[in-house]
This record gives sequence, structure tokens and C-alpha cells, in this order.
Amino acid sequence: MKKCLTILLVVLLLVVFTTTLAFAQAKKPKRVGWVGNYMMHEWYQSLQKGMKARAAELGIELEVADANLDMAKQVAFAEDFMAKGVDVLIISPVQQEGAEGIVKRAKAEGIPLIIEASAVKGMTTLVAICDYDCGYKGGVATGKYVKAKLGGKARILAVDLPALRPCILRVDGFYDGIRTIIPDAVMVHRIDGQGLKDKALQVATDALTKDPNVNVLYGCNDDSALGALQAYKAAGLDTKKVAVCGTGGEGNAFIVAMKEGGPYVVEAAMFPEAVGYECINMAVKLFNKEKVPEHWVTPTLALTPSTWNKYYSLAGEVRTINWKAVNAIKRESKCSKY
Amino acid sequence: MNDKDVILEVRKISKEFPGVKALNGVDLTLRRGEIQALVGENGAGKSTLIKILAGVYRKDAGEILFEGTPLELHSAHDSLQRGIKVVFQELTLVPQLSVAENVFLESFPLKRSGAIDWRTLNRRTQEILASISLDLNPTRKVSSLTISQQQMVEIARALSHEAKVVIMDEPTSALTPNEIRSLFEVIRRLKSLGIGILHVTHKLEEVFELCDRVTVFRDGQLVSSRPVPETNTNAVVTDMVGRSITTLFPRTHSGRGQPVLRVRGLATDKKLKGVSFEVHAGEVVGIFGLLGAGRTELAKAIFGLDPVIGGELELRGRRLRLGSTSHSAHAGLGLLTEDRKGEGLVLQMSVAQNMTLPSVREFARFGLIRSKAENARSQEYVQRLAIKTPSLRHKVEYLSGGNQQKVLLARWLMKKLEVIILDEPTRGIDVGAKAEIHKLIDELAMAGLAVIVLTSEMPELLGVSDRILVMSGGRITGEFGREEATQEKVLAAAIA
Amino acid sequence: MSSNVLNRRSARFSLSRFGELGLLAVLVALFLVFTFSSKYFFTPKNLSNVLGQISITMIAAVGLSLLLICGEVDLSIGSLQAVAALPLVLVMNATGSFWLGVIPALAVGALIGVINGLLVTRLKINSLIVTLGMYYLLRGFVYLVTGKVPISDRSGKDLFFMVGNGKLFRFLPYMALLMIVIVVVFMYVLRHTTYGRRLYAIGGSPEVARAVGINPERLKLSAFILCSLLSTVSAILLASRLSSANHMAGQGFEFQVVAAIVLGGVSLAGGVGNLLGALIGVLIFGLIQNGLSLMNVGTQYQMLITGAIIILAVAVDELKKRHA
Amino acid sequence: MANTATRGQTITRALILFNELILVLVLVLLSILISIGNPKFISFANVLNILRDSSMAVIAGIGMTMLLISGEVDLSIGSLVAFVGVVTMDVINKTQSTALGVLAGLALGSLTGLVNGLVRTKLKVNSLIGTIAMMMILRGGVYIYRIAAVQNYHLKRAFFEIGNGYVGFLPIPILLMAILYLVFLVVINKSLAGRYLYATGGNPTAARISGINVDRLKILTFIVSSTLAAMAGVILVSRMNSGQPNSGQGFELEVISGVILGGTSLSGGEGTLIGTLIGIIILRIINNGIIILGWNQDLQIVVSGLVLIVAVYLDNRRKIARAKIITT
Repeated sequence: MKKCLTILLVVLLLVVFTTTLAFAQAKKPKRVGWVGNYMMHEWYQSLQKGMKARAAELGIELEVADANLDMAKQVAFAEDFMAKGVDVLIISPVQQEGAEGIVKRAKAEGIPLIIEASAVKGMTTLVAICDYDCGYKGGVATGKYVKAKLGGKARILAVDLPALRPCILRVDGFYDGIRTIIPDAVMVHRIDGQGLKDKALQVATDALTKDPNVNVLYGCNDDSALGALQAYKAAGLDTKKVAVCGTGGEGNAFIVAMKEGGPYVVEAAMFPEAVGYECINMAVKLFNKEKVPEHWVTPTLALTPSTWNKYYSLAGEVRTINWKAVNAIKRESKCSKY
Repeated sequence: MNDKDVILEVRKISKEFPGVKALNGVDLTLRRGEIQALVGENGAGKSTLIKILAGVYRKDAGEILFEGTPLELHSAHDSLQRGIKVVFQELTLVPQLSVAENVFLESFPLKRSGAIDWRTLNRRTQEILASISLDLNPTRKVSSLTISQQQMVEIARALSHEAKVVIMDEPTSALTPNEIRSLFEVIRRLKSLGIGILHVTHKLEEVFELCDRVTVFRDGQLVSSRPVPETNTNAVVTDMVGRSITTLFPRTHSGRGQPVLRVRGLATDKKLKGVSFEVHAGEVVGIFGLLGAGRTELAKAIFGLDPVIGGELELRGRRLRLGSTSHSAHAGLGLLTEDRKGEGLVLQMSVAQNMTLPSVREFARFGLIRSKAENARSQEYVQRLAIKTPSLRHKVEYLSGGNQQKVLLARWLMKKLEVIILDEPTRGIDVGAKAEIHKLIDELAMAGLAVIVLTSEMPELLGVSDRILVMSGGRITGEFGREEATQEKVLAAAIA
Repeated sequence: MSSNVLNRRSARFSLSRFGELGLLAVLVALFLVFTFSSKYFFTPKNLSNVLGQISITMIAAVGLSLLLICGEVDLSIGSLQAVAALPLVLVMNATGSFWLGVIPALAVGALIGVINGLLVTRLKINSLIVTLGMYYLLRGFVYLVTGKVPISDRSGKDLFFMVGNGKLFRFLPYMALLMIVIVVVFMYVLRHTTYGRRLYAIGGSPEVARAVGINPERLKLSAFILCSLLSTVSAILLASRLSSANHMAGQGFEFQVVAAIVLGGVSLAGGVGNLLGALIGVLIFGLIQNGLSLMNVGTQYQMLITGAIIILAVAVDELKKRHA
Repeated sequence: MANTATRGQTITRALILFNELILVLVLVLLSILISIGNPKFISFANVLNILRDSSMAVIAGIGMTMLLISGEVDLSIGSLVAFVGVVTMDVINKTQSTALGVLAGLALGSLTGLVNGLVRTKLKVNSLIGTIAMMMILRGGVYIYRIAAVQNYHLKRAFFEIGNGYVGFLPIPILLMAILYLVFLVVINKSLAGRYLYATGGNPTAARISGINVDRLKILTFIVSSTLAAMAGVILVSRMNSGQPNSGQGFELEVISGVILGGTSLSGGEGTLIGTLIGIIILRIINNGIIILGWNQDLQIVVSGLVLIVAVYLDNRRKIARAKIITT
């Protein structure tokens, strides 16, 4: 018995090793290394799609490492890439202040560095959306819907992720945005869902028992919003009297929800594919010593059940982005809040 | 009573635990170069007094005079400092450390740097070991030593810092006759050095072989303290139990029946080198062997507790699967291990639950236990074995050693057994309980069970057995009928 | 006879040397696999990186090993990493001096150690429960006081940056240097000092230790303090690498360390194990992480492989023990 | 001494002898304090909500309690919950059958338990390390199986009901919890298996000598425990309405903390289901109460940590007092 198991494990190891050999051997002149924050999250999966797509177009070899939410690991992997001697390094900070070490390190090693997602002190350039403005757009769109369909009163339950500044900015943006349409909108609950659907579900359930009188559910990412919606349903409240707005458009979740024709009416989309796409463009620029802006803004837009399919199409469980439409979206030159 | 020979004097010492008055104003006087025996049944207060003298417990009342001056003991360290060394029954060695490290555990010899001076440490240990004629490598891990060797290391430790009083808590309970002999030599050497020795024991023969004076405790009080020449076994026993015990080894069973258990060429990768013998219904077979002869290993191998590499077992003609405890248990084998707490009792469980552990199936319907039936049955055995417990639901942990042993025996009496193996059934149990257990062994044989008793106590061996097998080096080296067996013959075979 | 010789050595160095052999094999195997599967692996630059990367874990592992050897455990070291960095960076930003920052950091570390130690030795609460409680408590404490806003190093002290990122002769990371010093010192302490031997004694059999006049409580308390202090040192290194005090720092760190040193043969039951084993355990994890990432193996596969290797390694070890 | 004791003494004795005394006191105390802060806490709706949210931890806690009693532990249930959720949802999408999906989920649980058990008993790997490894393997495995969350493409009513439905006024998760709880209450306290569990954890050798097949018992316990955890996973996926590979993080600690708080010993041989139920609910009440009171959510883990230490300390004191009374 134990023999079989041991053998099984060994075999398993060998298989994985050999399959991965393929990656390791490949070698091309222009190599870009990306240390992701949380590769197993859909956001970064989609982002990677964009990067890979663009890198393939330009014939760049892209290497990816995953800090998996561990800051120590992130620094380690950044080191590893510098040791490997990549031409350009891209970092998606687990935690912006946590990446300042890497910035200094890259400067010391003289390797061009791109920061994705959130600004880091001392960096050369940032490729990211404007979180505040993204939330703002979502707020405006939601406000319009509430005014038209739900009688113009807005009582909000927002599922936040205070551990990450970008999420705080989105929620702030959403609140400011919705108040441009409904000035007396109230933030009834602003709770920490850790960006995870199961946690969001739990805290939202508690919040709703404290005060179920809300008609707007906002989440700083799609899971947070959908978790809140599940809690709302479970509390036996009327889904016809509520509007849900999610942020990100990380995966298929929001599309499925919108297709259902339920209360999920606004998606403050951040087009992760586009972010990845732009990261590679920026990498090329940096590598060729071109002049680059400190923040290269990528598109965001509030999608609704009627507009989402201009930008995405869902075949089975695979979604594909419509580059033309997305690249056509007008972008902020710089964010209204950092 | 203040002659200068007196080194340790205990006056009117009392110690009370919740509910029990362990010591009730006892006196005791120990002289230089005196070997004094301290005897008494379990719960008489012997160990409490020892622990007080060792600084483990604090006395409630009374005083201790050491070399004439009053002594206040706050910690084990204190009494060590003053030269009182206790060799506890449960060995106080650290198995993970070396012999030398254990001998000097209280204070290692250090270099100027503060680092341990291994050379000196090992040299001095070697010397001490030599002084008690013990040939051991001081750097050996204690975990690799036999119990008797460990006992010697304990004593070596006593010598490592000039002890003036050495207290030994049943030092021979784990030893074989010739080990006991060499231990006694050591003790006599200590005596000649003018050290006062307090020798706590259950074995009266030792008292008369070794000691100068015998002091008897009962129920936390001093009953008598006489020079050995002026007393005799019966007198001491009477003092101990408050009554005179008639026959220590009752034998009412007679005549053996069909062969029940056949063992053929049983061998393990560690000890056993192919053991063969058979046991009949209604027969008590005593198996003797010096420590390391493989007695316990044999018991465990038969029962399937240790992996077996060769040989076969037959129970009433049916082959037994080897190395499966559950199989042998269901087949009707029972095993009482020598390590009561470690391998016998489930301390967190109640008296009843411990008793019925192997037989609880019988009280179950559809996998559910019918506690009425279970309790009724347990109650019956509590009474039959006169087990002293407040209730059936009482945790077995809180019972005295003797009663715990009875619980374990009840466990096997309850179950319908073919063969029962008893490994050191009376180790560390007082005279009274001993007699009762010997009576039970007899009853088991009466009931037609095949009884195997493994023991290192010669009187017990000769007393209970119909047939005696002697083991040495993992083999059977001798077999004697009850009549022909003598101490000399048995030992001769054991050393072979 | 030969066993006798072995015993002599094992007692002299308190090293169950064969204990590590199985793991050593695993370590070597990993080394070879990675060397052949990624040409970046066996390069001085990468190896020196790995050495630096494992330092943070290993320094904490030394402390936790001391605790496990004397029969206790500390699950709060991860949260402590987040706590201890606060005074460091705050004071450093205020005074502009790295060393002035280190002092309060160590003080806080020691304090936590004292609290853990007293709860265990005085109030007699199982250390697993105490430190599981502290694991929650300290993390929550950091969230509250920082409001989940990291405090980044504004002192601009180069020294602070160098501690975690600098290399001696552009090869040996200072972190590794510190780690080696600490490991060597405590190996010596465990083998050749009364203190070290007594840690084994109280871990092996506390009641024995007490009976010979050793005070297990005081020793355990000191072990708790040492463990927290060393975790604080690792926290300082981490802070330097992140050049900030971060509320998310050290999440899951305690389990990394426990897994590594138990893999290294330090028993949870106490009294058994040594730093060489712990080091090998930490190295195994370090190599897996570095090697697999060099091979661009996805995190999900890394997890799977790591898990498999742990079971494999421990199983091999157990098998060997039983046939020894 | 009972006869000589005054009534006051007898009452304190009774209290000290009652195992879950401290826990009940803590539970009541917390409830009162929170209710003073916000009466809504004690409302029927919130009580149901607390119970429903506890149901998953309690169901998994039943298994964990049995494991700890038998002297083992399982840290892999958090990852398992996620994996089960993803598989269940995916299978329902593919087969359009809720039953098949749930079965697949539970089967995955049993299989994991079997492997855990074999690793422990046959490879002799300490279950703490073994299941930490399994935690990684499963978490990695679920992402290999499906990197993206599995959305609900089937909209099956039955599936929705598992986590969100009611029977009368009673939410189905609570009902499931209640049934499983009662069943295992009997198993642990009245059945042979239960008795053997305590014996095995208390003294393995004694158990073996008494004819108990310790290895088989442990493997079985691992299987049962993992299957129960899988059940929790099924409820969670129904409540989330999507299979989230990133769900269930820290679930194992939440459960173990509750079980330990409930007085189950880490060294085996001791523990009660009552304690587990109260322990888990206490932790849940802390999380719920702090939101109900509108306090800073970070206090959740702070208070949990404090309560864990304090409650266990008080219970130790009680145990000592108890031992005194008994030996008297």
C-alpha cells in the first residue's frame, strides 16, 4: 500500500518536472519577466491573457512568477528574474509599500521596471486603471438606474477590501459617483469582505440582519458584489427592489449574472486584458529607452446588460475581448484621486 | 535521641491531600551507615514521605532534622544541595541524553568558556560507574539501556554529588535476582562509606537479607521500627496489613486438560530466536527469564503487538493470524502487559469503561451500547474483586495501583477467554493485593483457562506455576515441572 | 559494537545524524533536478539569492526549534513579524537611525515572548492554544493600530535597505551572513552548553528535570523569549526587503516554519531534533520555491508538488527510522 | 463529603462538575453584552442567521472533534471545501443533475479522507504534517482542475435550496446540521465506534490489546470527517451560487479553534460534541456581534483570540477544581 502511494508520488513529481522542462529551455532575445500578485485570481488570469496575446504578436518571451499574496515571495521572485537577467521586469505589487524594496533593487541593478495596478514610491512608470474614476463611473450608472427604476432613493451596502488602497478608492469613487445623481444617497453598510465571495457573503449576511433596508449593493470586485447579492437573496429580500454593481470584470461571473437578467445591472469594468496588453507595450517603450508617462492609464467603463456584449463575447465558458472596441474607449489622462 | 550518629530525623510530620491524610505525624530516625527498610502497603504514606524529603512536596506540619539542625526544603534542588538523594521508582532519567549527561544532569562540569567539558564529564562518569562495578560507555544514550542499567545510572547520579542520605524507592522492582545481588553490593558499599540508606520495598526477603532496621508504616502512621534481628516476616506482615496473611499462593485448581495454545518457532527481527511450547487448559505456565531474555517480547509477539517474522500459532487446533492484535483478541487471547499505565489503562476513561473495553461488544445492540447491562456487569466485578472505587463512573486514573491492576484483570475475567498472558502481574503492588491477584490466577486456571505468567520474582514463579519455562537470549533454555523446579535449577537455565 | 561507536558520536553532538540522511537525499535530488531543468538555477547569483531568501525563514526556525525541543510551540511568529516591524519603521522614520529603530523592535518582540511564556508557564495553558490566540490577537492589533495602512521607510537610510538586500563581496547576502552566525551560535548552545542540554532534558521529560532541581518554567520562558526575539530579527530583515512595516507581512509564515522544521526532524513532542535538520527542512522548501519559479511552474503546480514532497520526505524518514 | 456540604457548596460542586460550564457562561455573557449594545442581536432572524452561518463550521466540526478525540487532526478541510464546491458546481453544469453533483462532491471528500487516513496509518506520517501537505495539494489541485470560478449555468432549484431554502421557518442548512449533529451525538456517546474512538485516542496500545483495529478505525474517522467537511462545502457552494477555488481559506483554523474552545483535548482521548457546538457558535457570535454593533471589523480576530485564551484558561481552573472534588 505505502509502496504504491510512494511510487505514485514519485511518478507525479517526475511528470510535472518533465512537462515543465519545456518552459525552461525556451530562450529568445527580448525576455520580459512578470511577478504577478495573485495569479490564481481571475483578474490576473485575464490580465495574463492580454500580456501573452501582445507578447506573442511582438515575439517577446514572457516569463511569469506568482507571489501568491506573499510579499516576501514577491521580492524573492523579483530577485530571481533579475538574476535570470530579464530585459524588462513587470511587478503587480501584493501591497504597494511592500514593493519599494524591489524598485530600489531594480534601480541598483539597472533593470527597467514597470509597476502594474498601484503606484509605488520611486517607480519609473505605472500601468493601471484609475480606481477612483472606475468606481465613480459605476456609481453614476447605478445612480441613473436607481433613479429610473427604484424610485430615486439609494441606500447602499458596499463590500470593501480596506487592506488594499485601490479598493478603498473604488468604493469612495462609487459613493461620490452615485451622489451626483442621487445627492441624498446613504452608505448604510461599508464592510470588509476580504475580496472573497464566501467572506463577503458572511459579512453581508450579518450586515443585512442589522439593517436590511438597502437597495444598492456595491462590491470592490465582482466576487464581493456577488457575495453580497447571495446574502441579499438568502435574507429573503426582494431582488426586484435592488440594484447590484460590481467592479473589475475579472471573469465570466458578471456576464453570467447580467445574462440572467437579475438585479446585477452595472459592471464597472476594468478590462484586465487591456491592462496586460498595455504592460507589454510599455515594456517595449522602456526597453527602447523611450520617454514614458509616470502613469499610463488603461480604459475603464461602466457596462450594462445591454452594452457589455460590445466589448466581450462569451462562448461556452470562454470569454473573448473585442480589442477594437476596448482600445477605442476614451481614457483619463490622469486619475482624479490616487 | 540526639546521638551524633543520627544523620536524618523526621519528627511528627503530617501531609494532607484533598480528602486524604497521607501522613499523620510520623517519626523516623536514620543513622550514618545504616540501611533502614521502610515497608508498608500502598497508600501507607511511604512515597509521600520520600517526596517530602526529596523536596517535591511540602510538609504541612512537623520538622526535619538533618545532621541535628532543622531543615526547610523548598525544592528538589534544596535537598540535593544538602546531600539527600532519592532514587525514585519511576526512573528519573532523560532517555534522549547520554549516560554521562544524566549522571551530572544537575550540574555539568564546565570549561572556563562556560561550555560543557565533555572529556571531564565522561571521565568522572566512567570513574563513578567503575566504583559501582558497572561497565557502561558514558556516552551511550540512556534510551538504549536496559531498565536495570538505568537503575544503576540513577545510583551513579546519587554518588555524583556527595550524598549523605540515599533513599531508594523500590529499586529492585524491575530487577532480576543477580542484578539485585549486584545492587545490594552497591548499597553495602554506600553503607561502608557512612551513608545512611532508606530502602523502601515491598519484598520482605530483601529486608532480612540486606537491612539493619525495619520501619513499618500503615495508613500514614508509624506502626513499628525494630532492628531486623529482633523481628520476623510474620511480625512485619502483620504490622503492615494489620492482619496476618495465611497462604500467599493458594492452589485449588488441579489437573490440566486439552492443549489450548501451541507456539511453534516464533521469531521476531529483534529478540525472539524461535520459541516453541504449548499450554493446556486449566494450567498455569510460568515463564521466567532475566531482563532482556525476551519474556515481554514473547508475550507481545504471541498477541500480535510486535511484528513477527517467523513461526506459527495454533489455538485449539486453528491457525492464528500473526501480528494482528484484533484477530488474536477475538480468537480468545488476553494480555495483561507489565506497563500498567502505558499499555493497559485508558486513564481518561471510567472504571467501568476500562473494564469492558475488550468485551463491550457483548453489551451492544445494533452497534449501540446498552449501559444498563454494561454497568450491571461491571458492578458485579467491582464487588467480586473488591475494587475500591467510589463509583463506576470514577476515572480509573484516580485509583490506587493495586485497584488499577484489578480493573485490568477484571477486563479479562469478563471476557470469554481461552488463553490469558499475565506479564509481571504483581509488579509494584503491596502484599495484600498480591495475595488477591495470586488467588485470581488460581481461579482463572480453575475456570479452565490456559494461563501464562511471565515474572521475574522467583517466589511468585515457584508459587503459582504448574510448569516453568525458562528463557534466555530469546530461546527457551529450560522446562521444569512444579515438583522438580528449584531456584538454583531455574537460575542455571536462565544464565545458560 | 559499531552501534556503540555511533552512539558515542550521537551523544557527543546530540545529533541523530542518520536522522537527516533521508532528507539530505531529498535535498540533493531536488538540487540535481533543478540544475538540469533550469540553466539559471546553478548560477552563483541565483544560489546567493536562495541563500538570502531562506535566511528569514531559517532565523525564525532557529527560535521555533528551541521551543519545540523544550516541548512547546509558537504559532504567533507570523503575526509578530507584522507587529515588530511597526516600532522599527516608526522610530526609524522619526529618528532617522536604523539602530534606534531596532531597539524598540526587539523590545516589543521580547515583550510578546514574555507574555506567551508567562501564559504557558504560569497560567499553565497549552502553548498551542495560547499562541493560536496570539496569532489572531496580534494580527488584529496591527490592523487596528495601522488602520491597514502600511508605514513605509521614509528615513531613506541606506543601511536599512542594505540589511535585507545588500551582499558581501557582491555575493554573500548580509541576511545569509547573519543567518549563518545565528545558526552556528545556537548549534553550539544546543550541543555544548548546560542551557542547551537542559532544553532537551525538559523537552524529553519535564518531571525528571524538576526532580533533579531544574526549573522547567524558567527555561521554557527563556525559550519563548528567544523564539520571539529571533522572529523579530527575521521581521526586521523582511521589513528591510519590503522597505516598510506592513500589516499583511508574515501571513502563513508560522506554518511555513513549523512545516519546514518538523520536516527537518524536530519532533512536536519535544526533546528530539537539531538545527542541522531544521536547516535542511528550510532549504528543501527554499529550493522548491526557487527552482520551480525559475522553471515557470504555476503556483497551483508548486503547491501540489510541495505537498507531495513533504509527504514523500516524511514517509521516507519514518520508513528509515523503523528499519534502523 | 456531599452529605456534610451546605446547599451552596453542593451547587458550586454541581457547576464545577458540569463540563461545559465555562463555555455556557461565556456564551450567555457575550449574548447579553451584545444585546445591550443592539437588541437586534437577539432577534429571531439574527439567531437563525447565526445558526445558519455556523452550520458549515459545526458540520465540519463534528468530524474534527472525532479526529481530535482519536488523537489526529486534519488541516486540509479548508482547501477541501473549495475543491468540493468547484467540482459539485462543475458536475451539475455538465450533467444537469444536482444529485450527481452533490454525490461527486461528497465522493471527493471521502476520497481525500481515505488518502489522509492511509498517509497517516500506512506511511506513518504525523497527521499535522500530512494534512498540511494535503492542504497544499488540494488547493493546488482545485486550481489545476479549474483556475476560474465555476459559474452557475444550470439554475437548478434543488441546488439553490440546499443552502438557501427553508423547511417551514427553518433554514435547510440548520436542519442538515441538526440531523447530522444528533446522529453523531449518538455515535460518539452511545455507540461502540464512539467508545473505541476515545480508547484509541486515550491509549492506542491498550486499544489494540483490547482487540480494536486502531488503523482501520482511524482511516474510517478520516473518511467520515472529510465527508462531513465536503457536506459543508456543498452547503457553501449553494450559498455562494458559484464554485470558488479561492473559498474556504482559514476554514480549518476557524473549525479547530471552535473545537478546541469547546474543550476537546489536542492530545486525544477527550472531547465532547456539545463543547464543539458551543465553541463554534461563540466564535461566530463574536464575528456577527461586532458587525451588529457596527464596531471595527478588525476587532473580530482580536476578540476571538482573547476569548480563546481566557476561556481555555478558566476551563483549566475548573478541571483542577473538579479533580479535587472527585479525589475527595
